[in-house]
Amino acid sequence: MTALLEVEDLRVAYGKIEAVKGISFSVEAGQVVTLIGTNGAGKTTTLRTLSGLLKPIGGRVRFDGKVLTRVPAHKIVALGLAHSPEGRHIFPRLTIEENLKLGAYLRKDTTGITKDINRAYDLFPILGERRKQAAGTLSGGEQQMLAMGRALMSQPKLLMLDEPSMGLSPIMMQKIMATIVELKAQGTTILLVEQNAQAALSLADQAHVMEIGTIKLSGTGQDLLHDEGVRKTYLGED
Amino acid sequence: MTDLPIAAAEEAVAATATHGNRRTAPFIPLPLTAARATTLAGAVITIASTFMSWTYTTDFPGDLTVSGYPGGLQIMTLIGAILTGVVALGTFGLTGLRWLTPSRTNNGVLLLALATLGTTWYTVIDIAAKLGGLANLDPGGFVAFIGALVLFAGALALPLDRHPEEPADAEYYELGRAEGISAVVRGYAWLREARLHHSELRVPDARKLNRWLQRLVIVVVYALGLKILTFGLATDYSDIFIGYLIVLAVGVWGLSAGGLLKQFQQLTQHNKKFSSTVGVLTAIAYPFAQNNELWANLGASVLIVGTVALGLNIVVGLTGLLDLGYVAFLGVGAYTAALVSGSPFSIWSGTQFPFWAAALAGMGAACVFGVLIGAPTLRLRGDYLAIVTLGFGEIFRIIVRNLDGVSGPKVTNGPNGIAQIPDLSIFGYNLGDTHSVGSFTLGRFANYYLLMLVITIIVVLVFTRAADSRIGRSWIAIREDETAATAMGINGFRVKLVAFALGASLAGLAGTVFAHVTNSVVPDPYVFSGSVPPNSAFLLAAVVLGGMGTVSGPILGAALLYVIPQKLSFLSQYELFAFGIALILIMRFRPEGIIPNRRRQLEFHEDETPAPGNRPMGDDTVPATTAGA
Amino acid sequence: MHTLPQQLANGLFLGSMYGLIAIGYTMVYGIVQLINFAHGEIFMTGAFGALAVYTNLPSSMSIWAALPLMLVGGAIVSVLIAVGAERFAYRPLRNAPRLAPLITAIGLSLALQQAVFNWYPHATAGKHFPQLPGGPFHIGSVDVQSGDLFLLGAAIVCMIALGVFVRSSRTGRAMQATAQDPDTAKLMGVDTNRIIIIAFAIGGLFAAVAGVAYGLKYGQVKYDIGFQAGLKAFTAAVLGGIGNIYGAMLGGLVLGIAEACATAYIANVPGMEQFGGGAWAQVWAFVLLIVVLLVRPQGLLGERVADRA
Amino acid sequence: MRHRSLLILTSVLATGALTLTACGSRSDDSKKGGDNSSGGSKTTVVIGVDAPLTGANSATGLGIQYGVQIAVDDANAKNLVPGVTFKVKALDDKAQPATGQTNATALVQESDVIAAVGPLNSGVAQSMQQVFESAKMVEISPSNTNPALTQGKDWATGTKTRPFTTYFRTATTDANQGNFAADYAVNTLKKKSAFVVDDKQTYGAGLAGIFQGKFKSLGGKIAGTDHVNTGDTDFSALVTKIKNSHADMVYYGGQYDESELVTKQLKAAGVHIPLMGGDGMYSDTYIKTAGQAAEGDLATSVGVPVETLPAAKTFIDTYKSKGYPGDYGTYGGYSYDAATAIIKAVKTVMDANGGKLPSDARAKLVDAVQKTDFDGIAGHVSFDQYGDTTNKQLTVYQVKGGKWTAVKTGVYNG
Repeated sequence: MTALLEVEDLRVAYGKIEAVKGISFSVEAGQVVTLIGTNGAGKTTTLRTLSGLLKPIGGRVRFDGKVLTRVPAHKIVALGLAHSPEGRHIFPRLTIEENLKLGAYLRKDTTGITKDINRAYDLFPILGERRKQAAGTLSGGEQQMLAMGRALMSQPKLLMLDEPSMGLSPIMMQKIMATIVELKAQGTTILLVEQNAQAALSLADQAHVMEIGTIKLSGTGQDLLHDEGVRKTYLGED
Repeated sequence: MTDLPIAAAEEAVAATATHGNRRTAPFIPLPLTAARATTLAGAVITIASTFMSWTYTTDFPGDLTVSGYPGGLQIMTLIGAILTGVVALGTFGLTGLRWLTPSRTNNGVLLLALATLGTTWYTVIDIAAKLGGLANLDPGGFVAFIGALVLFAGALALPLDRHPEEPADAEYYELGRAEGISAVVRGYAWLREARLHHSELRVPDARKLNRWLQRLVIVVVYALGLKILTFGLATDYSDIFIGYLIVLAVGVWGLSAGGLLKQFQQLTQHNKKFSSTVGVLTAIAYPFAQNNELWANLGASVLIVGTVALGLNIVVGLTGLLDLGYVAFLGVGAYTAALVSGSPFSIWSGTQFPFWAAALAGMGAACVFGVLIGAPTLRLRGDYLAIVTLGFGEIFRIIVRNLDGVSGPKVTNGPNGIAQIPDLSIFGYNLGDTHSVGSFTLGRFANYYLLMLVITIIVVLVFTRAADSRIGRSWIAIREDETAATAMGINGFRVKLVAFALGASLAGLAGTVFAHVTNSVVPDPYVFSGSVPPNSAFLLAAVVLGGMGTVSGPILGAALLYVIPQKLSFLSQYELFAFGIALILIMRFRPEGIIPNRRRQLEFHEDETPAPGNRPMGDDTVPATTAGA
Repeated sequence: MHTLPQQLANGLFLGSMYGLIAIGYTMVYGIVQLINFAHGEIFMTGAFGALAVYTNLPSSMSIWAALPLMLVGGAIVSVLIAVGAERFAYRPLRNAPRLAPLITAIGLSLALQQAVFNWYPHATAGKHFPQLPGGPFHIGSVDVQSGDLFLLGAAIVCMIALGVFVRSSRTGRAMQATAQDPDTAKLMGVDTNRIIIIAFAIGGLFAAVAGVAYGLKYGQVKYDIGFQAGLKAFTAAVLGGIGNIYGAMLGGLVLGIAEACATAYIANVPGMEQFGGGAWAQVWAFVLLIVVLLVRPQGLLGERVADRA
Repeated sequence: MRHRSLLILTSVLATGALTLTACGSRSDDSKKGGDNSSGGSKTTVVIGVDAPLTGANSATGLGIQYGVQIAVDDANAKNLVPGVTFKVKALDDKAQPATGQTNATALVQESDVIAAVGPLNSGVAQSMQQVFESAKMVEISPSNTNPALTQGKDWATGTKTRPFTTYFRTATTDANQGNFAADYAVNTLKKKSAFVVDDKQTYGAGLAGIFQGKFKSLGGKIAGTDHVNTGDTDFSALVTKIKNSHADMVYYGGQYDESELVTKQLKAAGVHIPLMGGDGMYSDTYIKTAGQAAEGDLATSVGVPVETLPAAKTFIDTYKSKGYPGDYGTYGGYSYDAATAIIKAVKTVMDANGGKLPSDARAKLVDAVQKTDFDGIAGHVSFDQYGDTTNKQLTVYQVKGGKWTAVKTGVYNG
């Protein structure tokens, strides 16, 4: 069985500076795969390239049997790859419901959309309570919920989450992580980028450690969680 | 969503993985010797053709009927062909001529051949079009036509350094539906293949030459430049001028591809003081080189417009602020100078300031207006400055028109303006009179040209000093990234205000001379756009065409924009239309201007830099740099 | 001051025209942060497109029957030019420094103006434009021309239609999303290029309506009407808060009324006798702009810049 | 090897240089040859023209150019000056002072050019006068109306001084027209209260100012004044003001581009009072654009009605039959007369010099032009001590039945 997402020797550059220097990894259907690493390791760049916002200078991306390299961003979504960007990037002056509807922009099945909106409200009840409110007025954690709910609206085969816990209070962070566990349980395939390595590794099937543009270390989440080096560098233990 | 070009994409990726796009190869597959022979033969035929008669009648400008020696446009072909031939010989390794292509690339030969082809074919086609049909061509015309073609074809068969945007088998996303027409795709691919590459020239260091030889070269080049300039100005007909432009523009491009310009740059940089002195002397020599008031007038006008453009360059090029009403500051300076000039139409007709005082007054007034306009708006986003300056540019004209004592206080004499501005007199030297200097005579406009030259030099000094200073670096920082600059402790508002006020003062300074040269100031010329400078759109175009942030760029841009329309009289009523189209095309194909500021060039072409990169996605993919910002 | 209602009405009509044109500036700016300087000329070509249709219709046709055709003709010309400019002039420069597209826009503006000047038959002087019959109508102490009514009606209809479109349609939502965060909009599957084209097209459409309304109101069109109108509309867009469509209309109305009142009343203010009248109206409009920017830099209805994050 | 290639280079460069010089001499040869073949022993004398030939004012500017052209053609056809072929060299000033000055310099530089006609705009003239004065070259404007150009800055207070001896004009100043119009308005139309508008241009503001002064001194009341900007199209605020002022006429100083809109919006608002203007308004375009609203409006124009002058009719017929572009109506006649004045002066100068053109022909021409005295197509042509035309014939026209109809012709004295 081939993997849902296959990344081979991917290279991305900002001008002349290469930010991602030839990484390879894959994501199997139903898995949660996580990329961890410090700031500037190239995790976000990788995700932005996968979703078509950046163009790679080399390498190959295969998603669901198709090559993504020449496909514009808005068509990648249609193939079933959703991306919840770093910093959430909800549309601040649209209401919550409008944000969710935009998540389903490419879908035409009105009844299905309504159903999925309600599902998002079930997942995040607070969104349902404020559905007519401008999204910019939500708190950081609520915005993250909205961003995740919005990404799910396209019924993705693969959900990419970029730093979902960034800047959140511990309680909110736990909530978000619990949601990811719940999504995993529902069978959603997830590619997770996190700085909070502890949380990410503990729920990941596969994990990769990135350092200045390359993958340093790969393994199952549990393996890495117990790896000496990882513990030292990313989990803050001496 | 099934129409994604997946297969081709895979290939494209595979192709880049294996090899880059740069290559040195001929377009027309021919053995090297044959290609060289063809090139030289083409040059010889073309040279020979210029000694023949090209047409039967003398109706065509320059009289091309004479056999035996070339005339009119034939000279352009001749110069082009000789240059191509000589440079080709040098490139092929003929000792003694090698210095003509220090970089040893054949690209220079190709471009010079293109210059020859361009001017020759232009002439032949122009003859046929003007006189009605190919029947008007003498055999010489046909020989020239074919000779230039042979020359060009030969050059195409030489190994050329190329850098196609995409690998040979790339698929063109932007062609979309045209993919059905294979000819279109192939033509497009061929054009992309034809992208020459010579941005990273390796040339022998010219600084190893003997120091005196270096200086001699500089003097010769400047003298040659002056000669070429005056030759172009002296062309009688638009047709000849077009031929001249083709040879000059493409020829210079060719020489730069060969590396000569780069070597010359090394020389001037190595001998900075010397070369700027020679430059100034050449500029001083201009009115002496010809005894023609019209050209002196032209020179003075170009210097005025060029100096104002240089002032605008501080605002636009260095600081990145959009000023769409810059001409108003020129107007403020001109009106101030007119008021204190002693003109009988001034409200202070008794007051006659000496020139230095008038110049200071003009600068000061323009500076005050700059601060008045800048202070409320420079705190806001850049676009607000654009609209406010545009508005100010427009209402400046309205206000000076209103201040006539009827619809406003009496200051500017309203629509009649301030006339009969007396000529300047500096240290007893009346600029209005004709003076004899040795065996030369300097007329009124030559005098003003020289005065203006002094002012231009001052402005150039101010510009370079400012650009290299702490504040100059702050300007550039603001231009590049205002948020980051502010974070680094630069007081964005104050720095921008200084740039704005300085730019305004320089325009005011030029305005003081402008008022005296034209003898009068009236409100009408100070418009946003018009066929004649000064107007704000023209000034902006001069800055952008010449090269933002550079010293010589705006002056060169102003000169070209000023002189070319004067010479191309056939454009007449289509001049503004052509100007508009030219602006669009320049922005599309060379947004960094003729003389690119190195930093700027990177910025404009960054999407092309990722070196062995293909352009993998559609147009709507944001290049990494912008997206990441 | 019994002329006040009339002067307010004068300003209202003038302002709704500014507003209609300003929509084009503000929509394009809102989405691509580009000052489409050529928009004034798109307005002008729309008027000429409508005029060309009218000239080619049988002269027996009533103006009421011709009007829809003229609107269509003007709209086709304006929209084609606007969309063509986006596709071939602006799009290649989308990632260039912002001065590049601005210079392109200035070039385009000159080229369009000169093209009409040179090649539209006899466009060098004012071209006669048909006018609507009827009127003036007396509403209270106010005289209203039928052209003014058309203008006002067109402005109201256009604004409501646009408001509904942007608020409630799927494309409208995508448009707002693109304006707020283009990258994320792409992640939602929005083809932002298409949205940008639509923004230019709507701007062109509104400019064409304004062009026809202009012709009907003044009875003549000229090759150079675009510059003045464009400048005013641009001012209106900034005044109302650039990027906000309601702001554009409000800014237009404020500007129009300010000009009318400046022409009529400034001279009555003691000490200002010499600074009133038509000659100074533009200056006062400019002063108003500066004052608004000083007090409320984001414009009347504009959002704080910080919100854009 | 090294030597040989250097030799090649040297010889090539030398050939290049030689050919350059050679061709230089040829073009001179051909020029002379051309002159000889076409003219025999005739001398060519060039009359320069400077006017806006492109851009917004081009219609009027082209009218000047071809007005001069017809005069020159007539002179050549009639062999008015034996031994001389006249030519026209027309330069485009784009209505810009700096360009006008460059053109003046260009004309002065060319030794064939003996005098110049132009420019159209007073603002441009101010920049050209000095250049022509320095070169002692006659410049006759067919259209400049700013009195200060000939009478100095204090003309209004009666202290007239002539600033430039080489500058003349065949157009009359604003002063005459404005006074004549005010006289007609008060004494013939019996108007009591006028609203005066101008466009803040040299011509319009000057005219309106003079009208206003005269109207008041004749006992009329100025109900209000306002100024507009050229290019404005919305005059609704102004119209409301006029309506409210209860004026019984509007005087507009300016061109038809704005006045046709003013009158239209005025009448649409139900204000049925006549609008009066100067010769800048006296154009068929005015009636065409304003339509029914123009009915009853008035315009003054210099000279007598064209129908009464056979020479003028011939001029117009020639202009039309040659298919020249531009608008002959406004200043074509004055341009014709200006060129004719120069041609006649050339004859005078040559006659005084034994039938030959003297070496200082330009300077001599100044005196000859000053003494000009003949009947032109737009009336009598002669110049007073300031260089102004002595032709003070004026006509008031009124739109009747969609046409300009002359209602009064006279001379303004005083």
